[in-house]
Amino acid sequence: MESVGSIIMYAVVALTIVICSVLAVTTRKILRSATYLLFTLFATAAIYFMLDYEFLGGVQIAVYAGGIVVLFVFAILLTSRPGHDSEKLTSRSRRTGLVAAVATAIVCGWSLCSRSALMAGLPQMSNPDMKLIGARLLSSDAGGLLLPFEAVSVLLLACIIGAVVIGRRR
Amino acid sequence: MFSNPLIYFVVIPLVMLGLLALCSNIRQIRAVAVTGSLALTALSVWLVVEYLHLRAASDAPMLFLGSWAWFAPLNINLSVGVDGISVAMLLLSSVIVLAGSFASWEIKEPKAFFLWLILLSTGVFGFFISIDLFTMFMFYEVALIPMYLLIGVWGSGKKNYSAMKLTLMLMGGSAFLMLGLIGIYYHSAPAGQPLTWNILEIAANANIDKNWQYFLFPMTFVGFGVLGAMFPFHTWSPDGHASAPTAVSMLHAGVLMKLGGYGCFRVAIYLMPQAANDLAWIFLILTGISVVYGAFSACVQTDLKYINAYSSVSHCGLVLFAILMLNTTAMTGAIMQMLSHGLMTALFFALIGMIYGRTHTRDIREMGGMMKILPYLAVCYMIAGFASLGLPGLSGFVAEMTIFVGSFQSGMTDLLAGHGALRLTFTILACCSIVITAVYILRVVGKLLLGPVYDEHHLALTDATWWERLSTAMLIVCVAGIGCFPNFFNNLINFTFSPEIFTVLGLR
Amino acid sequence: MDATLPIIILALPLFMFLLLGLAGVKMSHKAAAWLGILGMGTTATLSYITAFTYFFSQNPEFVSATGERLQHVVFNLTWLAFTPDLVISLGFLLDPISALMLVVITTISFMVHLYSLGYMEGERGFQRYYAFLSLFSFSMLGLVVATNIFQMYIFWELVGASSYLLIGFFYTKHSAVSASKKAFIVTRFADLGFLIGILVLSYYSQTFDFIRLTTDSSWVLASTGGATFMGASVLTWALVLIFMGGMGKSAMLPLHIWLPDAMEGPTPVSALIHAATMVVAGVFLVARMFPVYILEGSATTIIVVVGALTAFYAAMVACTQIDIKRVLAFSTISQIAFMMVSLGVASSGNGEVCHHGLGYMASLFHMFTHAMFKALLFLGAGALIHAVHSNDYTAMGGLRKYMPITHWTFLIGCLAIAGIPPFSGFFSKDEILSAAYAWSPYVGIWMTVVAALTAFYMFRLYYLIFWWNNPDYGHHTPHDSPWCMNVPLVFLAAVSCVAGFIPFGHFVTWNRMPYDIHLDPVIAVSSVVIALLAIALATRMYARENSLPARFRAAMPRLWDWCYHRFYWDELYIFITHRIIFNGICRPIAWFDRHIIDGTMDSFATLANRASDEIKPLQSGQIQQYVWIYLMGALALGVITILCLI
Amino acid sequence: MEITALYYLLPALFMFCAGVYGFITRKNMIAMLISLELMLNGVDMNFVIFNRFLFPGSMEGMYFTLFAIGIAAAETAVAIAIIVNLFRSKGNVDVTGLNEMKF
Repeated sequence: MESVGSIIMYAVVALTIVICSVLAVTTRKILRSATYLLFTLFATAAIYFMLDYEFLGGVQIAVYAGGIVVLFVFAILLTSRPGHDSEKLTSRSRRTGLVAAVATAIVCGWSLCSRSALMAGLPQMSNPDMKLIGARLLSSDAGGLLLPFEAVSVLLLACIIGAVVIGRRR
Repeated sequence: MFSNPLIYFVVIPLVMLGLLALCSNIRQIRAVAVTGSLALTALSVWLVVEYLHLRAASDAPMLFLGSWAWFAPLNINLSVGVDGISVAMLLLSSVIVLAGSFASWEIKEPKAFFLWLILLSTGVFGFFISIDLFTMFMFYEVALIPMYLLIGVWGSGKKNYSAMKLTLMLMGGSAFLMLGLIGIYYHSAPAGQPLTWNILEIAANANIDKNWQYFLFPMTFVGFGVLGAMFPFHTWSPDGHASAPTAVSMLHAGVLMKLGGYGCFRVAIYLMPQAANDLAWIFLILTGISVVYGAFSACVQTDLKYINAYSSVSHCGLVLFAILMLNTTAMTGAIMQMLSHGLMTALFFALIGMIYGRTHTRDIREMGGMMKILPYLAVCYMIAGFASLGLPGLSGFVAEMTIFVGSFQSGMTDLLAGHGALRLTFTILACCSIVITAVYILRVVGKLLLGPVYDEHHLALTDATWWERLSTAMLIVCVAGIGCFPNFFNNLINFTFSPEIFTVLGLR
Repeated sequence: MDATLPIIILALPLFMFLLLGLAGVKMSHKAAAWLGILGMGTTATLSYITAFTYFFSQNPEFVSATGERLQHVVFNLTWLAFTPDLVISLGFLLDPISALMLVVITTISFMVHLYSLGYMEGERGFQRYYAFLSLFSFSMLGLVVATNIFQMYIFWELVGASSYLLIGFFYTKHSAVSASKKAFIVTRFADLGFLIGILVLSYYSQTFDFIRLTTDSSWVLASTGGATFMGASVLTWALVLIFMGGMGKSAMLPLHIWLPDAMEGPTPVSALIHAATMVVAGVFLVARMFPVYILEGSATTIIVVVGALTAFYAAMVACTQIDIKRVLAFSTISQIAFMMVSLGVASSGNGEVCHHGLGYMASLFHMFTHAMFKALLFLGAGALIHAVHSNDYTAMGGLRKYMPITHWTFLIGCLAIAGIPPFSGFFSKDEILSAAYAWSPYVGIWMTVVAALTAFYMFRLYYLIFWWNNPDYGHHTPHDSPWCMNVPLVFLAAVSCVAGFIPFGHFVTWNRMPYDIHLDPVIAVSSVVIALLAIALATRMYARENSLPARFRAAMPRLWDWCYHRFYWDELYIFITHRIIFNGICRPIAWFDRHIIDGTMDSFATLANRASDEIKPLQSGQIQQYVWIYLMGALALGVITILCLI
Repeated sequence: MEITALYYLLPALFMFCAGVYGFITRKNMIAMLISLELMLNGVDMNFVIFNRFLFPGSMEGMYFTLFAIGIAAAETAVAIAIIVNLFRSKGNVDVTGLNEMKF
């Protein structure tokens, strides 16, 4: 049995996620959409904190909320004028989208709800220690993640170069 | 590996490919092409001699055996080995490659052309030396694909259409073939023993049960039969040949179509004799139709290459027809017919190419009296024509007579044993083709070579150059060689039909 | 016997062919011709020596103690072994008929070689001509000395090809080209029968070898085990099919149509191939297989019927032709038919020979004499054509004054063929008539009528050329030919005068036992009288210009038309080949191939194209559509997975 | 009341579905990209939640998310570069006009 505080906390966070994500995809002002995305990301970070992954939550806020959303904002400012709305959705495209979303929700929701394993409570876990995370990330032993780490670093490099090349004014 | 002489049939073309890639001018390219094909010819002549020598002392079904693992999990090996048939086929191929090199002396973009041509011949040689089904199939594909480019780039007329059609139809055949080969592989050995692709082992195991044979035999026979221009899968041949450049037509009709007949024998019949015996009637009807149908079609064509392509349908039909007689004599005849048809049709295509290169038309209605204008080429054409219609002293006669005698024996045996008169009827029908062949050959000879000169502009044409003479003379000598001394080839081939498969069949 | 001479006899003409064929272009006309003549002369000499040795040396290899002439195989090399039993050998069989043919072929060939020196002078391709003549001689010699039926078939095809080449020698002429084509294809068609006949026969007998087949032949019949096909025994079928080959080469009805057209070739070639040697190959074939033929009475009866009909038909047609070479061609057909009938009547029809096998001897005797006088007539005709530059008798007339040598030799030829003693034709034809009367009086009378017709049309020809009127030749007066053309004429005329006195029965008989010829006085006298009457009629009608021929023609216009148009055989053949085979079979098949078979294959491609066109819009470039489809697919898969897991 | 895994998963699913809806309906490429981020985020959450609830001892899910965040950042950067470039050449960021590379 959880404490009432954590239940309230959960309800707030979950509601934020639900509402903001819906708003993010339905609002016609693109800048608002980015803002709702920011809220959703923060709420996600909150979930991570609630699940005792503080480091991950931190990364989420720093990279996603801090980095990516800023990128979005810049991009939006570069590609649209203030007050410029997105076009109105046609009912047909709205219907397609809704069908897709609802179908996904039904299939996934049904398959989630039919698993009894997901009805278990939160097991005990000590917070992952920063040192442990770092060591694991840079270890080449069994279970070490040096290779993906390096691969990602190369990928990031490639992305940087790619972004520069693509974005460069010709 | 390199101590086995057979491997050089693949190594030499590969070395040629490497050297060609380094060549920078036409002289070097010619030098490489001619030296390489001469080496191959020399090698195959040596092989014939050595094979006969070794065979006298051995009773193995194949000689020069060798096997090198290639992909162990599926037991794929580069297995090589030859018997009399393969030796004969190698000789044929090398002669035609040599003649083809001379015939394409002045081709445009020679480097690329020869690269593809030599790649194609690599496939051909590899096919004939392989006794591993997978390797065989691989080389088969290697031989087919360059055809698309060779026709599509260097061809004439509606070359794109033809190249596409040819490649697609042959690929369609390959699809059947591959299915059949994989089927054979999975039934190649009794339960508990490792599966194998090796033809000799499969034949020795004789493990493919009857019902599977009924399924796999048509697959492989049709697969190879498409390349052997079996009715109704022959229509790639007229269009393909009509558009192909000279050397490619030569190689294709001369050698590549032989892959079909060879494969039908080596794979379909050799490995699945029971189905071959029981289902032969279906294919006898089809190939019997090919023989007559091709000949009749050739009678009304006006394009030289079409005439020759339909004549190839008829002659190659005879090859498959004879193989299906399941009689030693007829099968020997089939192999002789492959040799004979290979040489003479290569000669035909070479000559047609040379004539076309001068007159820029292949329509016999627009030519006439070539005997007066181009006496050398005309005489060669006449010799090729006579070979085709089966004049004694040239190769066609020998092959056809062997086939007819064998088929007739087979047909009568069938009839007297109460198995119906199908074989006999179709044998007689096939015999009729000698008359129809005479009709269309003489029609061409009469219109193209004889008679008054049709077009005054043609009077200025010059006769064959030295390389053209060399190329055609070489083929004529071979055609006459087979025609005059058939027993040499008869022995070379006939011995190979070891009684094994006939004991399996238990007949004829 | 030593094999050297026989090998040279065969090899020399072949060598000459290769030499003149390959190197001829580099030679002068004269050199090439003399090389050819020299080669043929040598071959002829060697053949004479061989034949002489065979007939007169009394060597035990050639003659048995009882006087039977033996069949001697000089050499026999395996050429192609189909099975251990069925082997094609190339060999040299020396026996009476092959020795006879050696002499005939080389003599005529040598004469023609010599004659052509004058006749073909200055023609384009002179060397080629001699090369082809050598090729023909080689093939013909190979044919007659064949030791097995397949060797015969091989050379049979080769003579066909050389005949094709020689008929089409003037290849720039359309008519020559189509005549050569026709000759080849018609004989090829006949050879198809020959081939199938060989296949049937060899299936049962398991041998191709002539000696085995013809020695005590009854085993051949036994080997078939009494099998029948469509009411006739298989042996009959085999023999009739083999005879079909003979019908083609020997121009028997209905396969005769090529021979008149073959006259498009140079005249010496007609003399050699289409009168003396190749066209009697059919007769030779039946003679060679004679012991087998007498096993089946129905086969020999067919031979008699075909021969008799052909003889009469050709004689009728010969009476109306304008082209002198065509007259001679039909006369040849008719005379060969005589030989065929003669062979047929030598068999009694129940496995025995009739009248001691007289017909066999008579047939070959006639073949010999006919070869000489028909070659003479053709060469004479050649001299005339050479002088007048036309083939038609309408352009000739009164030539006896201008061309005395030609005239006299031609007359001898005519007398010989008409059967007037003491010329050779009398003797041989008389034997044939005797044999025919002995077999059946009806056939005898029929053949006597044909003999009378022969005398009539030959003298009609003779008179129309040498008498009749005397047209204006202008400044181009015809004159006799150069010596090289006259020598053969005189030689052959001399032979025609004396050949009848050869005791032929001592050399060639069906069982190779010597046999004395005696003339049947009744038949001899009656046939001579009839021949003389026919000649008298011809003299009345044609000796000088008058209106009698035209009146005859007007009296029987229908008959004359049919004869003149050769009973419309050619039209029938053209109808069959062009209308039925070419337009009725070949064109539909070609259409079927292009539109149905190829159309089906193309339609697969079209179908694939169509399908891809239909599917293409799925690839719209709208990423949202892709996602939607992808998502639905993924969900469907997910649902299926979940359902399966449950 | 106990907050089980399902309670965490359902908001994540909702976020994902919202992303799907947005991605399919919006024409503005940046809006689509935002929807994409939502979907990605929903999936990330799943990793973490499953990790936390089912395998509390190990950290694979967390690391996966960690990498996914890094890669998402890179991907967004490239995507935005492309979008900006497209905007320069076409003057708008409407996805429906971009079908030159079909077939």
